[in-house]
Amino acid sequence: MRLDLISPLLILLVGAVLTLLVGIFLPRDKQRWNAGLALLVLGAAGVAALTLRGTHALIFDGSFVVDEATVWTQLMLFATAAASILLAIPVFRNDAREGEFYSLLLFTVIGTVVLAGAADMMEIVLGVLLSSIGGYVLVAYRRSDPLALEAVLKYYLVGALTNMALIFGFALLYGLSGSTQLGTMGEQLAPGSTLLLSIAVVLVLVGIGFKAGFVPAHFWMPDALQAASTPVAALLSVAPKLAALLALAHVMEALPLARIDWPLVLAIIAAVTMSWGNLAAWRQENLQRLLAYSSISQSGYMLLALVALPDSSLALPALLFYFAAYLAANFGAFAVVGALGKPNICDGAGLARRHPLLALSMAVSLLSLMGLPPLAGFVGKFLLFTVAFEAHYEWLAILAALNSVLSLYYYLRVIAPMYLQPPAYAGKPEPWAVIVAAVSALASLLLGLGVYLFLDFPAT
Amino acid sequence: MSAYQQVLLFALAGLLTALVLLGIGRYVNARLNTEPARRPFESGEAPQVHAWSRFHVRFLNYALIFLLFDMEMVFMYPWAVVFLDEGWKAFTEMGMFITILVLGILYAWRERAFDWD
Amino acid sequence: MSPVAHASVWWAAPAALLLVLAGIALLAMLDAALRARLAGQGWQSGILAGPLRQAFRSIFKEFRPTEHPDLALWLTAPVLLLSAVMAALVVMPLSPGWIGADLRVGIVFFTAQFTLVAAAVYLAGWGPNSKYPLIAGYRFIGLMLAYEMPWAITIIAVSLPAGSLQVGAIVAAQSHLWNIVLQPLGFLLYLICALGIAFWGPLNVVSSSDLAGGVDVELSGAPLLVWQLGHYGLLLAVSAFAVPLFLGGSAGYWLPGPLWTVLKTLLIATLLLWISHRLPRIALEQFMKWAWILLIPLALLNIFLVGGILLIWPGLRGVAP
Amino acid sequence: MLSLAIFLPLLGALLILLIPASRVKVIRNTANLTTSLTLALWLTIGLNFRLDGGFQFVEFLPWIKSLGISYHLGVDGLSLALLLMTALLFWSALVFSWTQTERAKEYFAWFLFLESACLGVFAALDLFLFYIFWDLTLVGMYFIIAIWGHEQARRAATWFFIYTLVGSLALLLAIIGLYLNTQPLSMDMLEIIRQQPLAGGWLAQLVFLGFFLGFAIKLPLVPFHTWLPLAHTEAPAAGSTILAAVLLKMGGYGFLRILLPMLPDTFRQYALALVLLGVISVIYGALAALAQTHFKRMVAYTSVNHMGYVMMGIGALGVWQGSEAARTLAYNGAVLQMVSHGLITGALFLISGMLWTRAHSFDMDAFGGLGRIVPVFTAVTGLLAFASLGLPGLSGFVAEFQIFVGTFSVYPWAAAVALLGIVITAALFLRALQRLFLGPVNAQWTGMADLKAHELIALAPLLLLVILIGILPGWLIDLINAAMHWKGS
Amino acid sequence: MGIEAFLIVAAALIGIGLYGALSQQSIVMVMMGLELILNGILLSILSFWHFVAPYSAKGQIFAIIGLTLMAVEAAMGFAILIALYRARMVDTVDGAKDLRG
Repeated sequence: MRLDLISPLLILLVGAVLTLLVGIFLPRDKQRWNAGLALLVLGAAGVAALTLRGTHALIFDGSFVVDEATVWTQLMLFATAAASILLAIPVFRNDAREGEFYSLLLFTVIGTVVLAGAADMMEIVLGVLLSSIGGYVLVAYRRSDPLALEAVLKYYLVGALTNMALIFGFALLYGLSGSTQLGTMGEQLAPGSTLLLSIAVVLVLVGIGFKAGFVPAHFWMPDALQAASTPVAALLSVAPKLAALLALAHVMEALPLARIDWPLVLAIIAAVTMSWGNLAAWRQENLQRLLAYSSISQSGYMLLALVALPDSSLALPALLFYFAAYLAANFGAFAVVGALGKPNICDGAGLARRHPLLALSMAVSLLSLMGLPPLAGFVGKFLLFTVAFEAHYEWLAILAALNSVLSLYYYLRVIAPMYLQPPAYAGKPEPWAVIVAAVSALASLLLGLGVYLFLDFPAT
Repeated sequence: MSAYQQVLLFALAGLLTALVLLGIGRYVNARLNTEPARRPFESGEAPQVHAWSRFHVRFLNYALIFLLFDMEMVFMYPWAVVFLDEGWKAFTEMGMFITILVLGILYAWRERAFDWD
Repeated sequence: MSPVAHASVWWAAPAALLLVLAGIALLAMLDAALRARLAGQGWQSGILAGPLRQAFRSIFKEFRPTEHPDLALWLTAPVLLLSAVMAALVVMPLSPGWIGADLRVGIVFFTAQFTLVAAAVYLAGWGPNSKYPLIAGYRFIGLMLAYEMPWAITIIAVSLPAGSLQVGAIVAAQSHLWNIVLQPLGFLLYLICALGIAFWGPLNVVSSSDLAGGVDVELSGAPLLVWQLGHYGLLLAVSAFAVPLFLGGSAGYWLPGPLWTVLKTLLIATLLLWISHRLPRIALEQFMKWAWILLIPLALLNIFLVGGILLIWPGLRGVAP
Repeated sequence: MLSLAIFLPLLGALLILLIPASRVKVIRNTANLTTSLTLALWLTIGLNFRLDGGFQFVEFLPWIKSLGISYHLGVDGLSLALLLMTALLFWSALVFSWTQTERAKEYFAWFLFLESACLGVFAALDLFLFYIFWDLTLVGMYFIIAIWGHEQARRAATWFFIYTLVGSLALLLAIIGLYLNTQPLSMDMLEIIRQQPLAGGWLAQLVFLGFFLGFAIKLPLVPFHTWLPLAHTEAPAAGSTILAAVLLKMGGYGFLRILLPMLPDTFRQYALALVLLGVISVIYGALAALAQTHFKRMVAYTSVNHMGYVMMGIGALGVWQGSEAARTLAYNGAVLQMVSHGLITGALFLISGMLWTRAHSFDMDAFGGLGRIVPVFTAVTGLLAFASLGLPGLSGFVAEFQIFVGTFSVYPWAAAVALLGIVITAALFLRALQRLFLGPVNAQWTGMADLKAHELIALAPLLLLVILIGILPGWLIDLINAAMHWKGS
Repeated sequence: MGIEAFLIVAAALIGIGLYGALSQQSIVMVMMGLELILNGILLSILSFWHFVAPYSAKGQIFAIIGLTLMAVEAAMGFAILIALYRARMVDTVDGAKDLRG
């Protein structure tokens, strides 16, 4: 048993428990130290993950993968968590449960890390569960907020039902193959019974779709992200998505193409998801809700890489790069939203005059989400389109391009008032939020320009 | 006869005894169905609301914590079987597991989850 | 894995039933005697016969249902209780080989039956559509939640030296050292929790007087009789099971094994009854709170103590290291 | 050298961002200095350009090696002509904006940003790089229209952005489709032209369609032109100038630089259709312009008309029939028309801006007799109108003449029909001049001021070039001819 | 008894549970439906283990993990229910409908 291969996970676990302990015993006015502690833990886990670069191993009885893709995803998950902690510091300052927030956040991240590295059905179920449980609590962290409670109820009900679908789908796959380990499962799949296999795959897709936020299990996302506090919404729109998509890649890769044309299934889901998200975002006024729908459509784009997985060696690097691009852009946007204090679109009016940096960050982030060069989102989309072409899913790439146009409309609805209208916002933004916004926007820019750094690593 | 059939027989023995006793009671007595006797205890205070619709949210608190700790037992049974074979490794693993759970109790205690509010 | 041993004769169950009914009767008399003794009454012949007379009388009393009861579920309660007790005792050995079925998951099966007990009590509370029984039912769920865990953890600790969940194996593992010596703390916890699980004495929140009798209040006639049989049966079950778990099963000098088991069972039962009558009733919430923050940690401590001892002195293991 | 010349405006923009917004003068001077320096830099490049040298001032830097993407810049005659025009037009536009005070800091910063993007489009020799610059122009233009435009600016800007983004993304998909068929993978334009990766097949058709859509929307060709009148009308004068003079040229440049040499066979299949669309644009643009009373919208529609000629010329070239000389004529004409249109229409939009600053109206019926009040203004407008309608001796004539001759040898009917466009254009310009400057004096405008110094300075080089090219086009044609790549090496 | 018998029971449990989860208003009842579904799934997993792959303990572990999932999820549901009830005095699904769009 090589514990060093899961050292990031162990560090996180110990750190999360430690954070909880400190949260229990620290006096109220000193609880914000916990944020620092959590950041430290994430940093340590990140360093541990960095040392794992270049390894390729299947550990714990074939249930956990450590390779370039999972290590990179882990690093991104840590970055996500760190950014949302920074955003959370002002939000939860003097909250009655300030200290435990960070612990809970770390537990959620553990869930996503488990999910991202899962190579066994049980591991996936555990990862989904662990990250969901944390997510539920985080969404309704302010228990007195009825909106948050309602959102978490919907989140929970959808989550519980889709978790059932996931575990049922896995149960069927287990019954068909006699193995829960994904690789073995694919090899041992019983001949015949394509119908049963299809049902199983669809159920698994529904289950993982809940985490990744693609149709048909996306319903919770707008509600939960609207009602949650901004840092939580930012976290939930990124971390589970990345982990779930990587897990989905692991599952799908294990399924033999000869038995089921899963790229086509994914392509259809991708098409529906991106269009649905984009169209629904058109009429939103609440910024977090708008970003939630945008996040749904982004899942659709990311699925392009999964569709191309069997045909393109670039697919996985493309997916990972898009992860990074999405992470930077989404956090940029959410940080601005946080700085404005959970606003509607109209609250951002004239922001360019009051806080040019914030407005610029928002513009850069949203345009990166849209895929405008030279930002990271563009390179990401370029790679996605390329792999879709390579897999001969031209129609999907064209649809994705059209969707980008659709998305431009509502992104402009956010950006335009910031630059065109007289100032409406008179508050003073939290410095942490401004820093996160600026750093994210800068990352969007630099990632796009420095793309070659990322594409260096060998395709796994 | 398999072991579980024997289990079934035992349960049936209990069941039949109870049913026979109930049956005798039913046979020797006419069921009393007159109005005053049907009143619940503390007659005079006829229930306004059906007792079943009561919502006892306080108990859910305990149910919640129980559910979580009950799972710990589920993992402990197999652990107990292999404990002697695995030795200190099993000891440490369960130690970590339990430590985290005990911290959970600690947390719940601090949150006053066990106080009857 | 060893094959599952079991009595392959059809009359095992009826025989066990008779034994259990006899035990219940004995306990009821013991209970009445102790109550009379502690109340300062002298020995009278009527005391011992009292319970029997009462039982006999109960059967000829009419059953008095309440308004709009959930009759089916209500009457299920006593039936379920009694059969759960019987089912639990299937894994109880009188002596090696004298066992209903020595399941490989014996102790799991035993503890699992107490979930049915919880269900039965709750049904008894739910059925009559009356306030006090319902509250009593809820209370018991709360109590059960608090006490089942330390209880089960204690029982798991008992299985550690044997490395098996099979009752027969656990008994065999005590051939040179009884568990009561190895884990006295566990024994103590077992007894405390057993009182809670079987709702006796200070932990009887089910038919307690502060709820005007709790679930018993609306029961009458034959159902009440069956219910009380079940209640004594519970006490018998938890007492009896302490024997293979802690007291080396049927091990003993001079006397035949089954007799030893019976004697040890009666000893434990008497102890429990005596405690029941001696200790005052305390508020339920106090019990629950202390169960959570004291009994569970103690139970965990116990299991680690036992585990540590077994690892440090392999000689204490019941099986060859 | 090229990088510096491209990114100098961007540096200027960053510099401006550091200056406090209240120091309008400093900002304005910085901006103008930047465009002047840029122009000077490009002139230097132009003077050092050797007419026989193919691509020059090449800069090559591997960027994403595994994907065959590089940072590759270079100029030939085609791009140099457009680059020089771009640098000049930006210089003029900013000189014209001398009096800009409303949100001046952002204004100048966005313009300089836009200039870098535009220059990059014409100098990029890597499709990836090309696309990046291409899309950046959209952002710059969007903000310029949206912030400093007229009443319906926001709608116009959004419409412009979304419409042209459709074209951009079609372009991107086409690039990917083309690129994936290269072996080894390469985004390098010259490499792709050498490889000719898509010689036929349905994918070639699809890729052609993508490129065509991207360029046709930009150009704009008639069914895809609907974004243009609104955007031009609502944009601020300097913005319209850049939009008409520079951004439209990107479409024509794309046809010549990418579509023609990279997919010559497919291009030939569709050449007739392109010529037809060109002719339709010519006629439609002219007729639509004729119907306008709004001065700016009229000029906008003449752009459609003029770019129709360009398309006609390129189509005639791509059909690959007729003599070498005729093809050269068509090619020269098309490029010359792009440059000439940039100068003339750019200047006309500046004029419209001057009209707006004076009268806050574009309605030609509201004016009259201005000739007597503002003689210099009248003279300049008149000259530009004549240049636009193709009067001999001015640049428009030289360009259109060559296109006609080049097209005539391939599709005589097309040239004949397109001549009709010239007639209508002449009519509409004469009518516009008459409405604005002749007739009874409208008392409302008696106090109108004539051209100011900075306005004259902004216009002067454009006018001079219009005349110079009209009289002595040879040097420019030589320069244009230095680009041999349309022949599909 | 073959695997079919177990799977039929499992399917029945899942079906009943699904009906319960989708048709009930009370959140507690919905959760009960979910529990029934999971019980059916667990039964099917265990029967798969017994009949398809008895050579490895994975099926058993899978079932235990499923059980844990059930417990944790139920606990979470109770927690949400308590919070919701305290904040709104509502315990039905339809009672919560402020978030729209």
